[in-house]
Amino acid sequence: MTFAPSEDLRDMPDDEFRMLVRRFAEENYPKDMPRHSQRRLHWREVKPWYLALSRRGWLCPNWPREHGGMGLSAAKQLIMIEEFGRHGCARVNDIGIVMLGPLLIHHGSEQQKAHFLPKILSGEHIWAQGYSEPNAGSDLAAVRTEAVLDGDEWVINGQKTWATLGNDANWIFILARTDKTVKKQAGISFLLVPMDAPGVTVRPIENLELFDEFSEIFFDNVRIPKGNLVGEVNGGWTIAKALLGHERVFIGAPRLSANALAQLRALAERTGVAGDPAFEDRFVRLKLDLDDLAALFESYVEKLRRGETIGADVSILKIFQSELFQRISEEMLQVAGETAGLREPLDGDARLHAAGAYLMARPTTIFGGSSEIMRNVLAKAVLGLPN
Amino acid sequence: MTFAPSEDLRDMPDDEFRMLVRRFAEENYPKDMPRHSQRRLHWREVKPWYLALSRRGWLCPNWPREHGGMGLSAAKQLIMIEEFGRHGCARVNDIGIVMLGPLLIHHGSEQQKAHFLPKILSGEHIWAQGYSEPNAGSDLAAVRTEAVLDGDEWVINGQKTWATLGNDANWIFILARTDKTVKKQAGISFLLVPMDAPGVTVRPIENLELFDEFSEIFFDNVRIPKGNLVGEVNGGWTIAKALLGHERVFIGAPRLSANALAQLRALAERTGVAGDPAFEDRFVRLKLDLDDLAALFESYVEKLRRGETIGADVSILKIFQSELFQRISEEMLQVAGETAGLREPLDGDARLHAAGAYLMARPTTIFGGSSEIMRNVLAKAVLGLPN
Amino acid sequence: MPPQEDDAAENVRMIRDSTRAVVAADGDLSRIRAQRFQQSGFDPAIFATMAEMGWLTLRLPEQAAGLGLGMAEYCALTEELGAGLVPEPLIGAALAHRMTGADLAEAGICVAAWQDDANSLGWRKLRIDGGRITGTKRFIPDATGADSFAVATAGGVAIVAKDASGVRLDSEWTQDGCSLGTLDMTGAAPLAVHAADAVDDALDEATLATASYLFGLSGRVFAMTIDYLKTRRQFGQPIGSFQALQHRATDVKIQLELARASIASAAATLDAGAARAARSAAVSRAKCRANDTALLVARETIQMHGAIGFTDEYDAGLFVRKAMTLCNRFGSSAVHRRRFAALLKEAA
Amino acid sequence: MPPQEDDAAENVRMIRDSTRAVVAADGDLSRIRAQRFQQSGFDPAIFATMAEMGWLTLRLPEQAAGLGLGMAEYCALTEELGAGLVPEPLIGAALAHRMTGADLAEAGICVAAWQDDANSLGWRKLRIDGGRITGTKRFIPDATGADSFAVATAGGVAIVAKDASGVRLDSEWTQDGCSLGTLDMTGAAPLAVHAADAVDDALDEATLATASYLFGLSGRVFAMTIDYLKTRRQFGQPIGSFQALQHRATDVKIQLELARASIASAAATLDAGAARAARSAAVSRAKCRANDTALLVARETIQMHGAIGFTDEYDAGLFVRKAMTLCNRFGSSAVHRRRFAALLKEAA
Repeated sequence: MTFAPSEDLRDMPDDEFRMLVRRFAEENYPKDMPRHSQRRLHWREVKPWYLALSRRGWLCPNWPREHGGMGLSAAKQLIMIEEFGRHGCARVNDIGIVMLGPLLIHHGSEQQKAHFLPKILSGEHIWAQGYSEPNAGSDLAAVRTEAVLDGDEWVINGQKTWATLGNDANWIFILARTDKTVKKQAGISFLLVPMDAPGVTVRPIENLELFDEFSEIFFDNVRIPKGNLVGEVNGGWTIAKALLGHERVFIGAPRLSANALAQLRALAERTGVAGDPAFEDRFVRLKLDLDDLAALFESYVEKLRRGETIGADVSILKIFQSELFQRISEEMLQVAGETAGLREPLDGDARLHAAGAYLMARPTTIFGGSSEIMRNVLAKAVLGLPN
Repeated sequence: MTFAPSEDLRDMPDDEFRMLVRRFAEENYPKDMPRHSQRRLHWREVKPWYLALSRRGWLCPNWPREHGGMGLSAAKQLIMIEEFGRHGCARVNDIGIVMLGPLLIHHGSEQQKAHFLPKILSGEHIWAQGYSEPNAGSDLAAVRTEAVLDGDEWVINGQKTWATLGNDANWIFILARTDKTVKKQAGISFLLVPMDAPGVTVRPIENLELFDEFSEIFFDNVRIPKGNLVGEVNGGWTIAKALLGHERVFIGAPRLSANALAQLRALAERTGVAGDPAFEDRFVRLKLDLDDLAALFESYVEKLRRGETIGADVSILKIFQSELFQRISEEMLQVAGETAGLREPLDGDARLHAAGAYLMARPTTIFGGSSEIMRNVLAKAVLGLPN
Repeated sequence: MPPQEDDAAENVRMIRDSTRAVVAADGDLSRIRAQRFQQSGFDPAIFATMAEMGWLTLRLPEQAAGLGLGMAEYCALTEELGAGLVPEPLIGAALAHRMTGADLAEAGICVAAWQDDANSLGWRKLRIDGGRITGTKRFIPDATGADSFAVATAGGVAIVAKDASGVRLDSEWTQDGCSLGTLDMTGAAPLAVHAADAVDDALDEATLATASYLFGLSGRVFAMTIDYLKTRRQFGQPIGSFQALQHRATDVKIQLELARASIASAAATLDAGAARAARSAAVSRAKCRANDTALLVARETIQMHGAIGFTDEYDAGLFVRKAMTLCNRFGSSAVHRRRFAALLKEAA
Repeated sequence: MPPQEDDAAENVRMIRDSTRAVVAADGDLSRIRAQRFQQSGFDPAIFATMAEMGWLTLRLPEQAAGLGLGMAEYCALTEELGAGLVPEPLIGAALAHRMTGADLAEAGICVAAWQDDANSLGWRKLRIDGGRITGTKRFIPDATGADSFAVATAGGVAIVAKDASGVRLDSEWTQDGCSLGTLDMTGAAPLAVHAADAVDDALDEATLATASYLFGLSGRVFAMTIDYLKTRRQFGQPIGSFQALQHRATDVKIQLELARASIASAAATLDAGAARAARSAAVSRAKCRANDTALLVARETIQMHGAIGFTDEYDAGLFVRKAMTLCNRFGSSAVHRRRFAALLKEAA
């Protein structure tokens, strides 16, 4: 497997870049892969697109060029997201790209960078995230999975859950407790675990879309080399918490809601509800919400363009986007009438799938920081309300 | 001043009773008094109606007959409320009738009953309620007004606030701290204070309706006889907290919302918004809410009729009624268009007064137990959620 | 308490007790889970038990071999079935009997096929020409498991056997693991034809029974959610101690109590024999409340459970999927608000 | 950063600073309170200061003796005035100038009289016949304090003196202590008549400026509420530590940030000279958000303050009353949703 370093596109004008990306998607997105899929695809399905991106050197727009990324500005990264979304390209298994890569680049040893980054770029390593546990959901620092140093090896015991596409991954990074005597945030380390190590078991979990999106991962006396620790011993919490600013912007992008609103319109036309004045008034409200969300989103992107730092208030985007997406999907259920509960899309048209949209919208307010946790944070960090 | 004991109406069929009440209102409600007034009336304005009720012996439908009341069932009391509301009769200064009378009947000494009850019936004593203080709002047990026994007298120092129509009253009952060494609920006593006692000062407070509905009342070394204590020393909290079940039902009666919805309809007709399908859809939603509230209210009245006890869940009525009233009044602001902010009713017609309704609806979610406090109580007492 | 009230309350208690025959008392849902997406989506043996208990004809008068029960009893029954997510097509079968007023035992499992279009309560499009029917009925719940259909037409309610000539049935799975059928008839000859006089009343009753089923499932899954709030710990305390969740749980409770009152008052309105417009208005009102409450409960159930609420293996999801499937059956809230508004206007 | 952007940001900063001339820096509202329900409801001396600063003609080009400022600057100005609840009729007077494109100094205090009916943005009903006007203009803010009116008619914008023959002005108090006038004209002779070409644009701009005024007052009273939540104690802790209030305060904050972005993007759309439909759609969108946000803030302000929030002597109420008065000025949310929907359809 080889991959090409990307041409340097950092100085290309945005409009030109957009056209380039659009053409690339049209020409290189595999013709036999699903477009506009409502569910995530598995590695076996999405691999050809991953490799096409890899060959062009476009897999990691967010990484610096010296590590094999494109080194793009947030604005250009957004253009790629938009254009791939426009073409309906499937999302690849991107945890290594979005989460682990940047983390290793900041906190990994030279050896770790040299070993792991190229294998992400080539598709040899597909990563899962091992943060959540059955009793550490919103309270992430409550991890119980334990790692004990035994000679030159860490011995890991415990359980992780909600690993997205965990059954596709061959590596997982985890937070593990390495000191039980200090306060909970201070005794956590960040470890890299090959999933073919003896003692690792994966159990896929079906979600409400009847899709095995998540997995539970069990660790039973799993031994890994001492060198698979990233950063300092007991320094894992700080590493894991540092999210890059622009990722916190992108997670609030209006794309999901915009797609859903287009689907709502299509569904209303299909079921004859379009034109009903009460529906149209509700539709306009949703459209106004979407446009104002887009305006707010643009104001953050503008800040990124100007190189300003993004504050905690950025989570407003994610809260509002995810809840708007849900409201639109709930209106879709209404509009669908008797067809609301159908398991498959109407007329086989993926846009006409009220139940699918309804279910797909549910986890957006739960994962990546639940709306409740985000409101807690906003209340304290932005409004300065007391504990 | 004399007053007649009422004829015994307890066994009269409800329909017949309703007609009797209706005729009484039509014939006896003073012709020169305002009907359907949005604001409370002062004693000087409402006195003729108070006395008319008193003369007929109909002032205190909730009191037992032996104390000069009508001894009516909750159902019949509701009929009186409904019929007086239908005619637009003003609400009288009723704190003595609704609050103090029943409290004295349960907890007062024979002497207190004999002295105070007749004076309420005759209109000689107009009562104010002295519970709230500037730092004891929702947290009512945090009272700081102090009463110290000095010989045969209580000496009172402190401040009460939000006394409804306090500037009309010549007596006030208060909660005062009589023991600072115990936990806050356990050191409170219930006292009766004449407002013409030296050291009592009343300061009216204008509300947002620009009406002096509330008063602050200051106590500066006010001396009252020892016998003005109701119940036990330090037993005031229990007395004050015991609200009669059926009053907790009545406070959630759909009347305010029903009136407001009729006003919304009239206003929509007047401003030409009626018939707009988006408005009509919102109107139907409000109407459905009102009808379901009425159904729920009826189910509680039915329980009262059957003599069942009413649980903590009854506060659902008050929460939903007050919030529905507010939603209706907010729709009135919308419908009023450019006239929304007018200080006086449109065309001099009290029904066409969006701003008036909007303001009038505000305190309903604050006084008598705020919606927040009531939700706390429901969560714990009814849903059993933990502290 | 007048004696009739006593009787009604006693009947309601008895019918609730009787559902123990088909609803696991301990709330176990393993049968329900296993049944999903299998064959017809329901168990004919359990349906047969329901038939034996007389539930299919519970709304027919005793002289017509029915149980002669009121809507209060029928709603109590479906509330219990909803709490247990019982998938067998009781409402569809009882509707078939109520529309025809007949004992349909010879037609096997017979369910109603009344609906002409989505987002409409209309049922009068088809006609019977020369004793034969041509046309389509849509959105027939559990059609694959039925032997025959009570087809509502402008010319009467026709009993059409599934295996009759000129009959074609298509079916799609619904989110709850049951199915919706489309019945195409081309010159199909009915087994029998009954007068259509009772169809409107029967549809109102089925609508209200469905509202009560939704209320039953909403109440049950809300109770599960409250239990979860009491036991699940985060940040060192049960999540049910967080005030924001307490207030939202209270908002759900308020809607549930409104739904309970709305359904009970609609049942009472029907049982009191009020005028047609008043009956339909009460039914529309109750269906709106039950729909909206079920969807509110569904949303909060998933959100309050967090990640586990979005897994299929956790039982709460079964309720969510049933709510999604039933919320628009016999009319969405939009459809019923429209009907309620029209009746309101008529009355004014 | 391109130099134009720099200039705009600098202009915005300067205009915000300049409002210190009429807005107390410490948030003191005693003048505002004292002004209410007095004479015209505003202070002519302060209005004169505003005129001297050139604000009345800030939207006119420099060659027409205006300041030539963009909507970004105008919105920054009204946002500050809103935060200070400044009652002087800047928007009405600036609208008069913008509609006519003229220096109206000789007409004294001249405010726009454009509106024909409630719940409509229509302004073309009146005509000028033989140089005279007969008819009525309604809902004219602060009319009692004006010397003349810029009357929008199908035949041009006429400057009509209040004391001219055939002119009659009636006025009513509004909740904020200002007034709304009704102007009846019977063969009134205007002082001058200007072309009406700019009226539609001018109205969009005044609408957006009003949205920004509402946003300014919403932000200010929300800050007061947050302060109150931090200091007011109940049950032994600051009420702002209660999670239910924290989450609701966050919901208000979300709407405020949406309003900020909506208004800024509408101002940018106007300043960029986008097509008419895009401009009007952006303005309608911003006005809807500002209206709804102001009313949300008003509701939560009173509720979170509790009893004291319902007293007139506490300053929060001044903001609530202003929100009630302005939320439908230049169109309620319902009016603007309708316009937005129509423009959306046009664009499709």
